[in-house]
Amino acid sequence: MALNYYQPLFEVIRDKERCIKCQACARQCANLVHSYDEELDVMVSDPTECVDCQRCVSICPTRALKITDNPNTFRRNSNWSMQIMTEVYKQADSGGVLLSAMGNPKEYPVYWDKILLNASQVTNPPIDPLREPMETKVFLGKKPRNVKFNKDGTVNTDISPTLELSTPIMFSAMSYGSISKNAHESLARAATELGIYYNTGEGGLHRDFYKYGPNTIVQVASGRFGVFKDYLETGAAVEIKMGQGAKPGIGGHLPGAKILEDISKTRMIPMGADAISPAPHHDIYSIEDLRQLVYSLKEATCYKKPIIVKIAAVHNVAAIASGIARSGADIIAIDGYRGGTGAAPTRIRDNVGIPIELALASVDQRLRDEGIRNEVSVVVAGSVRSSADVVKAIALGADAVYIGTAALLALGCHLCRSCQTGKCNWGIATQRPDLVKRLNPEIGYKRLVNLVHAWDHEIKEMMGGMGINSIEALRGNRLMLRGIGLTEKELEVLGIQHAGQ
Amino acid sequence: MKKVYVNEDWCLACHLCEYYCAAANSGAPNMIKAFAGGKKPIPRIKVEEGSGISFAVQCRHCDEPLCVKGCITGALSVKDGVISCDESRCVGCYTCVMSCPYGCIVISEDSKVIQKCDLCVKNNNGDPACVKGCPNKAIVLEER
Amino acid sequence: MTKYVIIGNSAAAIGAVQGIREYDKEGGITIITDEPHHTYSRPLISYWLEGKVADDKMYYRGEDFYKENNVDVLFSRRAEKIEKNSVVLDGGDRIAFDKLLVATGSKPFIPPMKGLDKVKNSFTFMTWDSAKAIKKKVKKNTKVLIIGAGLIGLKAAEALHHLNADITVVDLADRILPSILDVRAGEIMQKHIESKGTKIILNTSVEEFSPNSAKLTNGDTVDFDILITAVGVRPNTELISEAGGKVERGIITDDTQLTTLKNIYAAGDCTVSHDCSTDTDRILALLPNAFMQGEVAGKNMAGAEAHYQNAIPMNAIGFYGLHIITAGSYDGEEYVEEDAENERYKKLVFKDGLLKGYILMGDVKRAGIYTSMIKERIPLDNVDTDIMKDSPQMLMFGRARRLEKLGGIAVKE
Amino acid sequence: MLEKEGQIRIPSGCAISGFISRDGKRICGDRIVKSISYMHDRSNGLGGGFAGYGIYPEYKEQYAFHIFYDSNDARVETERFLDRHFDVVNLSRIPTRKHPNITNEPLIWRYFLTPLPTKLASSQLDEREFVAQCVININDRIHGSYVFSSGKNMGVFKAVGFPEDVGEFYRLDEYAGYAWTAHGRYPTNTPGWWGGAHPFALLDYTIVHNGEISSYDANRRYIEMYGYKCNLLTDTEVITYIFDFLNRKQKLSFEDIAKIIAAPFWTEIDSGKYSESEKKKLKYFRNVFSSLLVTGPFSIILGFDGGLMALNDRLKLRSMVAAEKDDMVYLASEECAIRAICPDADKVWSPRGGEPIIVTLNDK
Repeated sequence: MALNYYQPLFEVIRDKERCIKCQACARQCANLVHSYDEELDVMVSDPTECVDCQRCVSICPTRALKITDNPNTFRRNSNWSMQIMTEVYKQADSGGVLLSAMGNPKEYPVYWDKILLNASQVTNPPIDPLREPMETKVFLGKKPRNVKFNKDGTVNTDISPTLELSTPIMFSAMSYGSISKNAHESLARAATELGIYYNTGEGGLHRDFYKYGPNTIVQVASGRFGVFKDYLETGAAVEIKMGQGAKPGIGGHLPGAKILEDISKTRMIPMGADAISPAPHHDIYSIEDLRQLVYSLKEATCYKKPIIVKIAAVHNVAAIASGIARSGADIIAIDGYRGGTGAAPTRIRDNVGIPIELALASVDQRLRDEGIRNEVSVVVAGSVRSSADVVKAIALGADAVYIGTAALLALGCHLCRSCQTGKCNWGIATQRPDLVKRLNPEIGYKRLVNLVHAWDHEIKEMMGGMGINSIEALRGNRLMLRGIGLTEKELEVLGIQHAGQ
Repeated sequence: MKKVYVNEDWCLACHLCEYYCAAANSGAPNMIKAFAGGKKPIPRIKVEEGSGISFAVQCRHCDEPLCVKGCITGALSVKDGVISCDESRCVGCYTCVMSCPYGCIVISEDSKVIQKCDLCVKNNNGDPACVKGCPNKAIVLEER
Repeated sequence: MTKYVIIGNSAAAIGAVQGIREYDKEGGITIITDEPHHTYSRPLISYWLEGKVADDKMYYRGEDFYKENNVDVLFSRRAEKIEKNSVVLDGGDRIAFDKLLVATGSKPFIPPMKGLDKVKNSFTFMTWDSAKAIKKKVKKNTKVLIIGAGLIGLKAAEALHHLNADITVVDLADRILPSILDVRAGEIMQKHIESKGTKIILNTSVEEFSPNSAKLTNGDTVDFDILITAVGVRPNTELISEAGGKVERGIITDDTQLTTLKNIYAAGDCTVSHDCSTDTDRILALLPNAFMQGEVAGKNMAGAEAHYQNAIPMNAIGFYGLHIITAGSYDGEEYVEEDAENERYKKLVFKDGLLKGYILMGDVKRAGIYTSMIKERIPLDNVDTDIMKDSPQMLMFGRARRLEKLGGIAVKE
Repeated sequence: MLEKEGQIRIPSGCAISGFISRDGKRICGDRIVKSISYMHDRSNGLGGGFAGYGIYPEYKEQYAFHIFYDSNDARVETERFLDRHFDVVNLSRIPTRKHPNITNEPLIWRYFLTPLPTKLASSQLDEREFVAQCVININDRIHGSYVFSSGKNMGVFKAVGFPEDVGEFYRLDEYAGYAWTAHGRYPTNTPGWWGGAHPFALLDYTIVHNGEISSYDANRRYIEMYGYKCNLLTDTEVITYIFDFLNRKQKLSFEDIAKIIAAPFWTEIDSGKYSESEKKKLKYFRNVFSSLLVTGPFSIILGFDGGLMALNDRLKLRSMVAAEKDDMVYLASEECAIRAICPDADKVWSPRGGEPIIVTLNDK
């Protein structure tokens, strides 16, 4: 194109004093930003395709590289920001829907950051997690309404299928196809070592990973990819995906270019065919239909596995959750609007859905008001960024959280939000063999284990400070929370008091 | 004994092992200085690549080392399982180059002596620099 | 306790000491050597003569070697004969042994040449002492005539070149280094050596010597201050043949290095080896070969079981800065790359689906990978020959061999 | 103005004491007053109270309601409610003795009641649930009226003041019972309210409690799903409801309830000290009733019809001593409170965290 209406977003800065011309950057950039000019014996760069994934920066042995924002600016305008203008130019070029990846990056309020935790002073001792037992084990699943007794008077301990977690953290659904096999292996191995669960996402389960079945949640989504008897039987639980926080109300589309042999086998679709997940499940147009699928899956798995229903956090999420709690589902997963994705229309990602904090607070309260909180466990997702977010989520009423983006960060993701290009330089959101091999699961799984261990330690520290030595005593314990800088209405929705009260 | 092993499944062909090796054995205090002014110190590890495969090759520290057995001067010797070269005794005859089945004997820049991997026992690096520098655990130091 | 006796003090003898001590730390070891020196490296004499290697770097093993390995050495004593289980020394002393190794090496061969007895400064070039003798006589512009353009003669020429001697090499053959180079490689090397100022006269021998000149068969006369004869070597086999052991061109042993005599082993340049590249028996007068034979002999002498196999002729050597590595046999289908201008030459020889031999000149990097193919008889079917021809690299082998050799994982192909 | 219990959650430290005669001998109330008085410094004069069991043998078939009224209007409205739901067998002011340290007293009334059969039948509830609902109703709905005791053949006596003064005020020397518990309160940041004093009671369950539980809101939000209203926002209240829920409604034994409220740590459950079936049960409890785990420091004495139960938090972050002498069992925050009334106990020990002491009448 002779006219460039918009400019590269980033600038490559190379410190010539530090650069030793090892060419690692050139060898590692799938976007071909760097190259070596043999004739001139210099490293050169073309930032046009740079996505600021930081791979080159990370691998440079002399820290000679920096990627910065392109200082080139359009004339400043508080209404028409440079990004909005650029998007208009792009659409004028392509005539297409804008695509993005990972979670909503816009400056909406982050409620986690407006909630503060309590700690014990004087009247009640903090507990030192290094000296005293500190428990983070949780169970997910339906609880019986009443204790039943055997004929001999002993307690009947039979219970609905349950997931047992060593710590209230699970890895979110990310399909094989949207992420690489090595990323999946890392998640699966980490979940197994940690005593938690990872989630297949909607892409089926690769045969190599059946051995991780006891720590696997298998997902059934609207495309029904890779769903068959063995798949359902292998998982520890089955999740029906009704929606996703990053793109509520729309389906998914994995381009045929990514449907290579293994993925085609795993998804049970022809090689090279686009994998399209419809917006709705075409057998679920109502809550009654959902109940049918829940029970179909229970039948298919002989009532041995808990059924999870995952929904996106939307405006009437509390009422929807109430319906799901009465549908026979054992666990409700709610995904907030900051949840990640491998690809979503930008406008949907950035403008649809509600924050998980508010959704969680209203769902938990609604279920309690209706006396059905014990019918289901509540798992929340959609940008749980730290152990503090986990603690706040549990105190608001969640049984556990799903982490997706944080897990990917542990694997190297730098949130360049270009998953949809399939050229992930970190070997995560790609199927190109030379890129996939960049994620060695041996390293990946250990980093995930480290992350969750670290969070678990921190959760225990925070619990100990509150004088709580078992996570169940934190769940729904909103007295441990105070809002800061929140309006009356926000406090009311969150069910917490303001700091100082 | 711990040895260096490579796993070609994880080799990214980034060639960083070569640079870390060269720098560690260059005598320079850091990598920038090792390569300053266009210097190209020679690594004792070599990444081979072709048709989508890549892997690093360096001394296997064989139990029956043909290089040591064939050395005409006694410059090559085995200590605690590590084969190293006393460059002051090497005359650059290259008998070891002829003997090594892995091609892991490297000829010095001035062609006067040979150089080889000694698992970084001599250069104060502590651990083999290639292992430390490999970004993807394609090179590991392990007991097997 | 076993009594070990070793005749000889070079690579094979040292290999034997190390081999014995791997299994037997107790038994007494006696080395008998007719030289006065701590074990030194014979191939280094040219480097010593050139001045590249100082006295203290001549030694093949450190000065504590005998002590650390509990070895008695009888310096400057000749073993005269083997009788029953004893070695008889010059002067009649007898050294009894339970196990004996004969590692007597070889001696220079001096053909009958007319008038040679008139030449005062006539030398061979096999021992440190011979090198020392030459060094005393050589100054700048000393005229040196070397008879023989083989490995020893040219190594001597190179050393003397560094001492600024005026050198002429004469050989009866039509090319230099015929034992290791083919014609084309010989030409490149000859040109290289001549370019450094050394005169090489081929197809020629000495008709008659005067004290300081030689009349050649081509009619020329070459004046010289010193003469070095390096036309070949002969193995020292007499001790064995006289004791009734089988000797052909060299001492005959099995692959444990046992001679045909009970408890008597032999190793090194005095023995006949089996060349697996040609499947023939021949003398392989190479230091690595000598050491490894000695080591195998030593292990067997100490009661362990070891075999010496996969021997091939091979040479890594350089002349006047131009390096060559060669190995195996040159009988077969050839692949040749030549860049004479840059003094580069590569020849690979294939036969029966195997790599049989090679010549690398100039760029000798990673040659051992080719050597391993010859010695291990790796079928070319399992090798990417295009990659192999390009340069020696592990990439040419299949994944299984790579995993095994580099990854330490045994995998079936 | 400072907020009172029910408007704000007030943590408090405390002293507790209790004893029981396993043979059912009726013991004069002055003994418990003496016992608690020895822990004077554990209270700050902002609350004291007692529960006596077996004190109303002449009305043992009736529910004895003790009610605080802020005003006569509240009493009239409450009595109207009571008349609608119960046959009121007897009503009177609770006899008190003027005491210089006990001031601002509300109207304190006592009723002996039997549910009206017609009302009970139409409610489709069992009798105890019916009574409990009525109590919760009055406390939740009728402003200025607070039922602080509602069991049969037992009664709670409490006020703002030091416990020994409260005992005198209520003339406890005129009552005799087979079991007594007492509480001296040390609330922080409140003037204290009569209703907020301990014991807290529902039906025959009474709790005296020392501690401050960190699981409060988790427990509260759980138990409120089952029709309870935690109006006082106190630990004692929520613990009482938990006992009522698990014992009366879920029919679990007090031993099992201890395994829920002060559940063994997982490390202990998995340590191999339990049988497989016990392990299964412990796991079941920790799963199903996870929200009823009480964390943070507490020592409690639960009074119930025919017995006492003492329990510490599982880390034993609060003191609790037990003693035995003949048929008597004593429980108190400090040993001095036991020695004061039983100087020659056969056995004195300190129960371990989470290990319940349950004592029942021999004929029960």
